[in-house]
Amino acid sequence: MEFLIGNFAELTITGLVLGSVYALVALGYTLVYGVLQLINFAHSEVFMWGTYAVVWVLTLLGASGTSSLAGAAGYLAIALVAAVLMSGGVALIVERFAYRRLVRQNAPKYIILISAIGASFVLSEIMGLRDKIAGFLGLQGVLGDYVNNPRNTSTLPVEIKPEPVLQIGNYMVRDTELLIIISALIMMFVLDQFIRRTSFGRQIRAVAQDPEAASLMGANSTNVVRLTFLIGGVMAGVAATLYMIKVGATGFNVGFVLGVKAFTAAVLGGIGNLRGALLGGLILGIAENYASGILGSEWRDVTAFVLLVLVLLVRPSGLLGESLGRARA
Amino acid sequence: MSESEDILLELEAVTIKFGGVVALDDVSMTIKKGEILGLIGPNGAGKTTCFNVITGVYAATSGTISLDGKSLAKRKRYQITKLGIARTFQNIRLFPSMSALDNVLVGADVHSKVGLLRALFRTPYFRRVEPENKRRAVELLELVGVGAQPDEISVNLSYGDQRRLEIARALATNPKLICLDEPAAGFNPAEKLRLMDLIRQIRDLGFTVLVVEHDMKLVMGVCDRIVVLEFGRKIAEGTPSEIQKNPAVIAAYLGTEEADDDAA
Amino acid sequence: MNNIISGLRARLAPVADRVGTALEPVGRVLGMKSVKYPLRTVGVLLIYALPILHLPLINTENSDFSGVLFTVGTYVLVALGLNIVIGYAGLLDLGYVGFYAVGAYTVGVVTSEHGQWPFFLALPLALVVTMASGVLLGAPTLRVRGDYLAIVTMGFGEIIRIVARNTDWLGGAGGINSIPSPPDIGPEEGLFQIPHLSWQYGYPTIDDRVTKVLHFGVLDATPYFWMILTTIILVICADMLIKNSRVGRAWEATREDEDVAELMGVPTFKFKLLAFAMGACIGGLAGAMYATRVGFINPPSFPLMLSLLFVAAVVIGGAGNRWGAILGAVIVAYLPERFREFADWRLLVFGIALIVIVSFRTQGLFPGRQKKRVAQAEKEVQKLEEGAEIV
Amino acid sequence: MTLLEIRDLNVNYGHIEAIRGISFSVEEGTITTLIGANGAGKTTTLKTISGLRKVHSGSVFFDGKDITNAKPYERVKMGLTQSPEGRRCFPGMTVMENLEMGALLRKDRRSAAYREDLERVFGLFPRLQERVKQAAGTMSGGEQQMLAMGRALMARPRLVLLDEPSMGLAPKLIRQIFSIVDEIKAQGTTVLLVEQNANQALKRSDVAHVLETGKIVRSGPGEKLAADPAVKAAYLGGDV
Repeated sequence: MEFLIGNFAELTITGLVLGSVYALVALGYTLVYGVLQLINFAHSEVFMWGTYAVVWVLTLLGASGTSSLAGAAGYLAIALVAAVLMSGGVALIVERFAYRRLVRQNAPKYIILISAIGASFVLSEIMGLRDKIAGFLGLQGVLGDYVNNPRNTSTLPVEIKPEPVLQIGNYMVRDTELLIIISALIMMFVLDQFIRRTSFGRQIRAVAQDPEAASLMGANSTNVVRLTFLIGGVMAGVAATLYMIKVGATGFNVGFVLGVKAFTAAVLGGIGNLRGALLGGLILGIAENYASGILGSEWRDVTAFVLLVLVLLVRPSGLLGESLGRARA
Repeated sequence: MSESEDILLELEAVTIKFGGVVALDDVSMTIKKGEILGLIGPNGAGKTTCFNVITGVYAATSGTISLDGKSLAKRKRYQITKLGIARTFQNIRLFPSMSALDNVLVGADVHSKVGLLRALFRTPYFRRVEPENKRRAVELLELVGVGAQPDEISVNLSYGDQRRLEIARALATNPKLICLDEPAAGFNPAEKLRLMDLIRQIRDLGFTVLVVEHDMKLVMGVCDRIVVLEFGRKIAEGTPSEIQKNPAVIAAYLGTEEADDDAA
Repeated sequence: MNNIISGLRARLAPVADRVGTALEPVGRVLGMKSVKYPLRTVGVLLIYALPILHLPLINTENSDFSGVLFTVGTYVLVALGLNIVIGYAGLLDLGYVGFYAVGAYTVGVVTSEHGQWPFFLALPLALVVTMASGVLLGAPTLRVRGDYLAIVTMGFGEIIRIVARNTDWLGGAGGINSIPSPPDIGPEEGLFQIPHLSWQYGYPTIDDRVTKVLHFGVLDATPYFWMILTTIILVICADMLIKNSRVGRAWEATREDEDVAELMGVPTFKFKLLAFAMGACIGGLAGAMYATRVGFINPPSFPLMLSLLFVAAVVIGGAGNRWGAILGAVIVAYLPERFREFADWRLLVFGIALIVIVSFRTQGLFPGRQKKRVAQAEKEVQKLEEGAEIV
Repeated sequence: MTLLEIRDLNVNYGHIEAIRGISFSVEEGTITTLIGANGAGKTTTLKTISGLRKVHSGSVFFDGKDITNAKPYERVKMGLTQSPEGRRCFPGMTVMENLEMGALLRKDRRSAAYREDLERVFGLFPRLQERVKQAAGTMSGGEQQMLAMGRALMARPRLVLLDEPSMGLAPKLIRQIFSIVDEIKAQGTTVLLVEQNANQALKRSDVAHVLETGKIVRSGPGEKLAADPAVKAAYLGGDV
């Protein structure tokens, strides 16, 4: 408890940083859920692939050593593009192979969930077996560093050194932390405007609210679903870049825990609601930090689940309710 | 025998609001024991809402509903069924992958106390109740005319058989009141005639029947009394011949001439 | 052993006859016709004999075959329990490993960590504790929507694991070791001994290996396999008795259309809770047996992955059909052991298999006859209604 | 000129034959009405025409082209829109957004023609103009009905399908809705109407068909059917 009070500012800020990443990943869950009422279990792997895109691009560009955030800005911008492309692409692949057929057939939800779980295994195992797969394809020599030790942690070739820029309470906020929080907020704002103002956004909302009526208006629901996965993937790509700036390392199995937390964040805020995802992510990030401050860090991972159960029991529709999709009792 | 002893179900000043919309507005009506009551009105008049509030799907915003003098308020839906109200559905809602017989058995199980242990140890109670329920279920299937294929899963039955199976399932709960929600929807004239016979037969077996239906021939032909709803309100009540002459009903169904003149 | 079988038969036959006459159609689906009894007995005997026959092709070369059979047995038991939850009652539980862990830990705590209870006394306690944990988890969460339930239960599985890791009373991260084997029954050298076979150039010869009956040693897993196989048979009997009763119908009705079931007088919440508790209890049973067999449990023994494997076993086998669930479990547990040389690729292949299986056989590999008919009907409906492209 | 032609249409729901061999056509510039009891197949017919249901056999022609297997959005593009039963407005969207959804496939969102259509809808339904920023879900049933119809007109359709526009509305509103239907026809849009309110609907239809268990049992000019004792009987159950 004393620890919590003594480090309140720090726990809050770092909680917000983590929460920003949760929020961006949560968007993917919320969007797909809003449109299809399905939990995209494979979304966490979409994020994981994004983190690898960041590592690979920086390796490819030959980045190395230690750098300040500003010094690495160019590299990071390219990495961001790569991560967005990678995550977006993987999300589209998931939609195509794990979802489309089953959604068309109107398969039971749990069947589609199983398919998504399968996709999640496939994506993480391909990453975890990439040396063997490369060997199988005879590309081991060419890809070399990119595929070695796939089951170990892969670190960013360039170490980004955070610099303190701003004092809040007794904590010096670092520039990386500020960047992450601000980027997440900007992305949220852009997405929110996109969904609200553009014709594509309107279509997504229309399909979420009433798919049959939407198709009477001429909405092509296959395209809408594809677009929804793509946007979720893009957001996961941004999240992956920010995550790598903060954490600097990734592994083939980082997706799972982060995915569960991001999903929790989405439910917490009200799944199907974009602003809810942001709110839920930030709350979860902070709550985890406080809980580990009070109870010890070994209890950190329980926080998400306990919070999830409590929220579902007290307020099943989440904090902000469901607004992208239909309101349900 | 006093009037009140004849009354099976009583709605008193029932109002239902959804959000700001009033779906039922101060509706009072009674159903007498052993009668066939028709509930009619244009689409959107509140028939289905009325039906749902009687069967416990919705709770009334205000007003009371009582069956045999017992209030239905605050009872769970399965308790209302146990109390003696059963229903069918406008869009057939059978348990699709269960056999016809099992569908009816689910209804018959209402009054059975078989739980885990009785099932596990096949107690004398179990051995008495389960075959008895099954026997009744088979009888009911025969009554409604689906007796020929008790093992067929219900989605594979023909449309008419599915509708009739729903009636058997509802009857299996041994209700005091059976509510039929548009039982003739999608039926051809011959099937309608058979359905009218069936409804009368059900009444003759001692059940009280509430029918919501659009087909006027059926309603006028089979009902003892009719209640007409329009726009959430009760606008008429009486015997079929009274209803047919009632100007308010004619207006609701065919639109008044003067109304047209207004518009023109 | 013959006694057990014939005893079981004696017990089952009148029940089966009654079920058969009372619910003849259902009996037919189960294939419980009396003519099939001799065949079935032979089949069951064969399964009992598997660990001593060491049949070529089936035998696992790189790992102890009876140990593998025991593992397969635990999966089958778990699948039977989970089939009640997912298949009968339609509740997607992604945290089933939690109950498995509760069963194992209960046995660990009372037989080793904090007591010296004999296993057969610890077992009923484990059942009670897991059943209670099922009710405890189910009571608040069964009211949430179906897909949320999946995530909440998944959370439960993780909470159990993390709590075990962080609680010293439960052995903390180190876990609980020296969990005793079940006490031997009969004399030191076993009630009697059964020799094993080995196969040379396709001919069976009697081996010098022997299995002591009802003697639970560390090396020979065969008695454990017999224990779990007997349990499985008992659970299957119970499953049949319950399924063909009001309880089974109530579960099915709830799964098919919860609102209508409620309107037909089924107290759906009560029955869902019952399914949850029963499933938990069987999962706990499997966990307890696992604990006494391996003698050592720790939090990483119960990863979330195991939950997903369990669910996959039930779903790819064909949820709702107990034989399908059993076959699914056998596939999921046995194939990786049989083809150890591909162990690295296991999860990848498994993931691909999941996608392919559910995409092309939404009913699982071995759906029940009823389900097959439903699938057929659905397919026709699909064909007629397709083209609308409604999401 | 024949705008829509249905030839020997059969539609099944699983084992249920919802439509059994229906044929009829809709002439350009007219109001055609389908009446019949619930379950007779009216809504299914409309859904089949707009592509939400697949046909079992038979064909649908629009403007001379076979659209039997066309996707719903392809039909919208050709000028065939629907105001569905139960209104089905997007509850979380504003009135303006709902109208914009109606014009989803139009590329001329900034043109004068688009503004003209918007003006036309607001002219028909002045109430909508007052509430452009209100969320559709919070409006009354009558307003939602107007929105659903206005939305269907925003695609500038050649044929608009109206499914039970008077359902659940007060008599005064019903009259208003029907006079708007006249207005829509007068402005040159062909109307295919499904109604329970038989008298009002028949009065203004050039051609009407009576459906019973998936078949057309009577056809003729609206006025004539309205006077037909059998039709009257079907709605009040007198002796036939």
